[in-house]
Amino acid sequence: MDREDLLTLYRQMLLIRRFEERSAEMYALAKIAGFLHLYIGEEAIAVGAIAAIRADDYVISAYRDHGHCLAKGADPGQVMAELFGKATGLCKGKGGSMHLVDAKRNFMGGYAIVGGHLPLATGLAFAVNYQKRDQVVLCFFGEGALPSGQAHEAFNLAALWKLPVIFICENNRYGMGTPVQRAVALYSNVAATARSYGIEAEPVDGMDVLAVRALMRRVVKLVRSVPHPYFVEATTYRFMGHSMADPAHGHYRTKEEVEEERKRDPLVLLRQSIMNQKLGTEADFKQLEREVGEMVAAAVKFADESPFPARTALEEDVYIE
Amino acid sequence: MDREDLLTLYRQMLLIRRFEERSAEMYALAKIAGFLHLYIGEEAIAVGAIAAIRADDYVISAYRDHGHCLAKGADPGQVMAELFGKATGLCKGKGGSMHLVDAKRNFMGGYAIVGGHLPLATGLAFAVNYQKRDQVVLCFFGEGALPSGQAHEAFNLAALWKLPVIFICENNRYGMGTPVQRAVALYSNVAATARSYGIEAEPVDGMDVLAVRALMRRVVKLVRSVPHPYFVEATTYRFMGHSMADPAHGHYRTKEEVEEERKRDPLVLLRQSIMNQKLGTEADFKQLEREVGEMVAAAVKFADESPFPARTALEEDVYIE
Amino acid sequence: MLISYREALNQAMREEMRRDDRIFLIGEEVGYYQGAFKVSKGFVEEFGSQRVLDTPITEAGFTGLAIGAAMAGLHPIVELMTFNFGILALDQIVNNAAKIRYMSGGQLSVPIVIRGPGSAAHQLGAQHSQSLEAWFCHVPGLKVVAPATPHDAKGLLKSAVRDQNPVIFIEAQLLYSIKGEVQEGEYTIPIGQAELKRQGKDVTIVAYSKMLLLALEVAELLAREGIEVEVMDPRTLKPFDLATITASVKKTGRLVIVEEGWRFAGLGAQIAESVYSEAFDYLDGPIVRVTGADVPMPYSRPLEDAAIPDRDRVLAAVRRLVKGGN
Amino acid sequence: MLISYREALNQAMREEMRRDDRIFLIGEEVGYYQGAFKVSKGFVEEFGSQRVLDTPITEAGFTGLAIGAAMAGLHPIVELMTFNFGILALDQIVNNAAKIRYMSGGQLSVPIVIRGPGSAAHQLGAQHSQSLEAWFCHVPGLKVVAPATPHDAKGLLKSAVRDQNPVIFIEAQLLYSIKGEVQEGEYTIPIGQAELKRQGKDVTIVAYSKMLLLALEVAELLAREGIEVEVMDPRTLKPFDLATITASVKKTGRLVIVEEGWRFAGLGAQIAESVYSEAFDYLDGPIVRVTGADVPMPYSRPLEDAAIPDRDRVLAAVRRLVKGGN
Ligand SMILES: Cc1ncc(C[n+]2csc(CCOP(=O)(O)OP(=O)(O)O)c2C)c(N)n1
Ligand SMILES: Cc1ncc(C[n+]2csc(CCOP(=O)(O)OP(=O)(O)O)c2C)c(N)n1
Ligand SMILES: [Mg+2]
Ligand SMILES: [Mg+2]
Repeated sequence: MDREDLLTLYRQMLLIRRFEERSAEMYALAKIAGFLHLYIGEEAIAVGAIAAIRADDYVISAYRDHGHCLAKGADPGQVMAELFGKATGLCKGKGGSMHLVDAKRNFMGGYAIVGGHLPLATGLAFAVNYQKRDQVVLCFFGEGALPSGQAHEAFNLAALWKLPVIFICENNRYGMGTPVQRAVALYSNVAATARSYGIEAEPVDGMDVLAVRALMRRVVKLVRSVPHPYFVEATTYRFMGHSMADPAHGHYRTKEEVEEERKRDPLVLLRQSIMNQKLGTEADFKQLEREVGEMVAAAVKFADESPFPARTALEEDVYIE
Repeated sequence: MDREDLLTLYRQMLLIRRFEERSAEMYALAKIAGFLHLYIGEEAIAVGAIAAIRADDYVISAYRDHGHCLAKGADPGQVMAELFGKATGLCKGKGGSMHLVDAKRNFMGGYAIVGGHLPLATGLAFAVNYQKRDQVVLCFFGEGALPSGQAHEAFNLAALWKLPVIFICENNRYGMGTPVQRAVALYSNVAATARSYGIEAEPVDGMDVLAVRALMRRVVKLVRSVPHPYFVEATTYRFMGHSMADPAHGHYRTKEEVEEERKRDPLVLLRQSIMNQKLGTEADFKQLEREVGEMVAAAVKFADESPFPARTALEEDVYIE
Repeated sequence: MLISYREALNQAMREEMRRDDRIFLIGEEVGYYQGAFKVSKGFVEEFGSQRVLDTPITEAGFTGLAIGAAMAGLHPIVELMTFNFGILALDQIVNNAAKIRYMSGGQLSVPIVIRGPGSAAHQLGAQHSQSLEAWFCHVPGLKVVAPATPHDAKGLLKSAVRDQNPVIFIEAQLLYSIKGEVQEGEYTIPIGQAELKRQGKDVTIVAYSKMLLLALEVAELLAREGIEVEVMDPRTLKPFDLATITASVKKTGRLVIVEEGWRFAGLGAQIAESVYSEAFDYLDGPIVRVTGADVPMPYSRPLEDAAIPDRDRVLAAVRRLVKGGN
Repeated sequence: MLISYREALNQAMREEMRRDDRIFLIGEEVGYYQGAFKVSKGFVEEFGSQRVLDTPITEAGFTGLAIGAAMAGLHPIVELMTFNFGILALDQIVNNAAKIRYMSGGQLSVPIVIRGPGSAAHQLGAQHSQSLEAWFCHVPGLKVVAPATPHDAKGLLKSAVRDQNPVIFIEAQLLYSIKGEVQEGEYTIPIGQAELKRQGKDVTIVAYSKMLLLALEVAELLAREGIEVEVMDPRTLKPFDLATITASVKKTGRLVIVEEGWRFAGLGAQIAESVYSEAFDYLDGPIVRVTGADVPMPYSRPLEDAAIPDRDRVLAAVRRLVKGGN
């Protein structure tokens, strides 16, 4: 492992972390509204997986999408402006937190109907095969989507037609307040779901960015060379509440549980590993903090100073002429 | 095996067979209209399975439902009158072939949206558990419903909540003109679908009424004593076209294939077995033919002579007061 | 008794569930989480997890399950976390709940309440901000209720639960915390009855769900200008109490309909068409509709504000109508 | 060229697929079976199974797949075996196809045609006999087309396929075998234009899809009584060509709208409301709607006949309106 490589991964995770922490503050200041679902704790999955693909590969996600969007290279200023509902946002303020899209980077969107974007992902992959191209599609979703019918219809189509889509189940053990044991009948063997469609499935420690990237590099290579679907179960934990309205612990999970899980913070794990290998110093991390801090501050400033969309924007973009 | 028992099973299958043959004739005469999906070739499943349950157990089916409805004990005259759209029909002529219901026999209906009745079946089973009763629910559906999202949502709920529902997949290898290989990704292992929910699954020869009944007796006993779902894959073949508009062979399957499969006609198989065991004679079967023939003739006569619903029936039964 | 809309719903369900143990509540997060919007607070404690069921994210599945349970004699209350997700259960609602009684020639019935918030809250974006009542109202076999006040919410929910037919019961996130006077003790409000919410003689406004509050606010403001607005709340959208609404229009000669949903083919079109057809000769001029804009709901606050009827737009519409020169 | 409606659709798709290989056809039985109603006859032979795709019974799945493919630059034509099954794909159609362009601030687009038969055929029963155009018309971001003649079907389907927006294209089982003159060679008909189908001065009938044929039949009969009916076919239901319809009503002063779907909150309500609001002072009396009965479709023939507008009911409605005394 080389130093630059590891620090780059760390920096990407740090950007997502600090970006979201600032988003939460901006939410408290009512600069951001609606639903805001933070990805804090799960950064290693987006960063590790997206580090394994090409710029022209497709990524699609659910509503907890800031991490995937930033990891795919979106400009933090435009993302923050979108959260602020500003005209300079990625989607001109029309999408919001749950519907980030960065089409020129093939980040095909965040979607807010649980399970609903899995068929879209198969469609992106279908288009790749149809056009005889060699992109792959990464489709991120929570374990809460596993029981949904749309997910299953997508799995079957992907398997039947050998579509190059990698389904990445971010299993953070809860869908809102519902633990996976009360939602998924065979929760102890999520891979069985994929395998019942003849889709190969593998688990990975979603807190270990290197493990995620290593697995994904292998999987992406397989899928790119001979198109077919793949299923990855990345086990993880969301450190925050489901959305800003939900406390980090309470009804459905204890403070102790959250604290225990926080010990496996993906940023801390990578940092320790870098330090242990003597590939980075306190000073390096300070420097990264400073850089990322500035980026995020600049993003907030950009968002804050940007204008709201004009009233005339309301009727625009409904149809193309 | 005793003689009476076997002849009764035969007689039930024969009733369905002759009833449907006459229905087809009545369709040709335009006494029956709309979609008419014949069960011919698959009789052993309904008869074998329903022979294994109590009168107060629930049965629910898809649109190919004449067999299940008759096997559950519905009056052939009322069923035929329903197909004729007469006021004396099971559903006063409002349901038709695809929507037979005989509530007093707990035949809870035929449904025409593929996959749509599987959630209903879980609901019947839920009610059984809720009321601390010990009925079981038999839910019949074609293999074409396996990919549908609603089926999967039902499987998961049934497994999660340990509902006493037995899913009976009538795998006749085609959904309209689509062979199962082109519809179900892991068609060679349909049981894997159920097992991915932790639901036990077993295959059975759906042409062998005794095998079906034997398996079902075992399964029903299990499910009745400790409520939980079960999955049975009954392999079978539809001897006729998908509906009256579809020829028995053509685009999607050859004449030879149909002829080959017809050799395993469930009625012929049972008859041979009875004869081989010397438990019945030519005369017995002639007698059964006569009796059943008369029943069906009476059903047709009843249907034909019954009045159509009055115009005032149109607005009735939309709401209960 | 001054309580919130949320509390009114809670009381209605609680009283009914105490009365009849065939009633159960099912939906996402209704149990241990107490409902995404805390409507079922205390339920799992009181009624247990056999009668208050948290489901996986399977709207078609659990709605269908509830319909099946209703066919077998139970009385389910399905909570849709929001009606946006109800789109996934439409096949069950339309093809099964609404039709089973008819298709079976009256043998089966489906006594079920399907409830949850409709319409937009604040900046939830396009997939989470829809008013779909027009769709449900189109379907024979369903009843559709959309109360605006805690009092109506309680009385109508109790009636809905006792009804033997499938009832779609549409609430609103932005109403949950609003308080109002609720009658003490046991009461129900019949499904199918509109209510006069404010008397007036110059113009009638028909508005339901949270748009009612807007209508009342506007009426108050216009009273200061000497315009007396009569505010009618249909409360039940299907079956629609046309007689009561028409009587008001015959008196005032003018009608403004306020609805949050999309304009084209919205419920207001039907209300207008019905009133035109019953009271054509009494109308001084065309009926005016103030509706949501025909766009997917934008996230950005100023755009969202522009997409939803507000005080100024309703004020302007009423003034224009009353002062003529439409 | 005298061809059937089915053949017109077949030609339109075939010509477009020859022109542009980004176009593909996907749906249940569209390939080897040639379509449940044989609309795609010869397609798999000509275009191969890469462009003509038979799907499993997964309306949400394959419609969503097609939407995803459209986002990536392809132009799918989704055949719904019937629009009844489209209910299962509504989440994809409404939350994705219709909104993705808007939510992305114009970055993405979804050029897709979703087509298949709507409305009742003969005695298919409640779950297979529905007219859901009012639902689709309610949704911003969708266009909705419902041609009645082979000529319109061909020209409009070609336009739909070339449109960059999602288009819902509603056919009818009972139209497929009906023949009509179709222009030779390449032509398209713009989406959004109503057409005068028969000139008259006494009363306007607006009717679309198979109800247009009923309207023309009635117009013919009434001509013998000296009543001159003007028949207008909107052809596109969204965006609705109100100007053309209104011009006709201003001329005749009377309007009858014929629609097969359920009455309450049906599309006719919106058409009526729009016309009232544009032409109030030109109307001699209330607009009359002849609609499907507000019941799930019964199977029995006489009941089904009673549930769907027929010649006698349209005749009676027009006569009553023209002779006054409504
Ligand atoms: C179809 C649908 N039903 C319900 C919801 C409400 N909802 C939003 S997020 C969520 C939980 C999803 O959990 P999971 O998929 O595990 O993702 P996570 O939030 O854990 O990342 C629910 C129920 C929704 N958005 N869509
Ligand atoms: C949701 C839905 N999509 C499509 C159809 C049209 N359709 C009716 S039957 C059928 C094939 C079903 O095959 P299968 O489930 O195997 O049952 P079988 O006819 O073989 O008994 C199809 C596609 C439907 N009724 N419902
Ligand atoms: Mg989760
Ligand atoms: Mg089959």
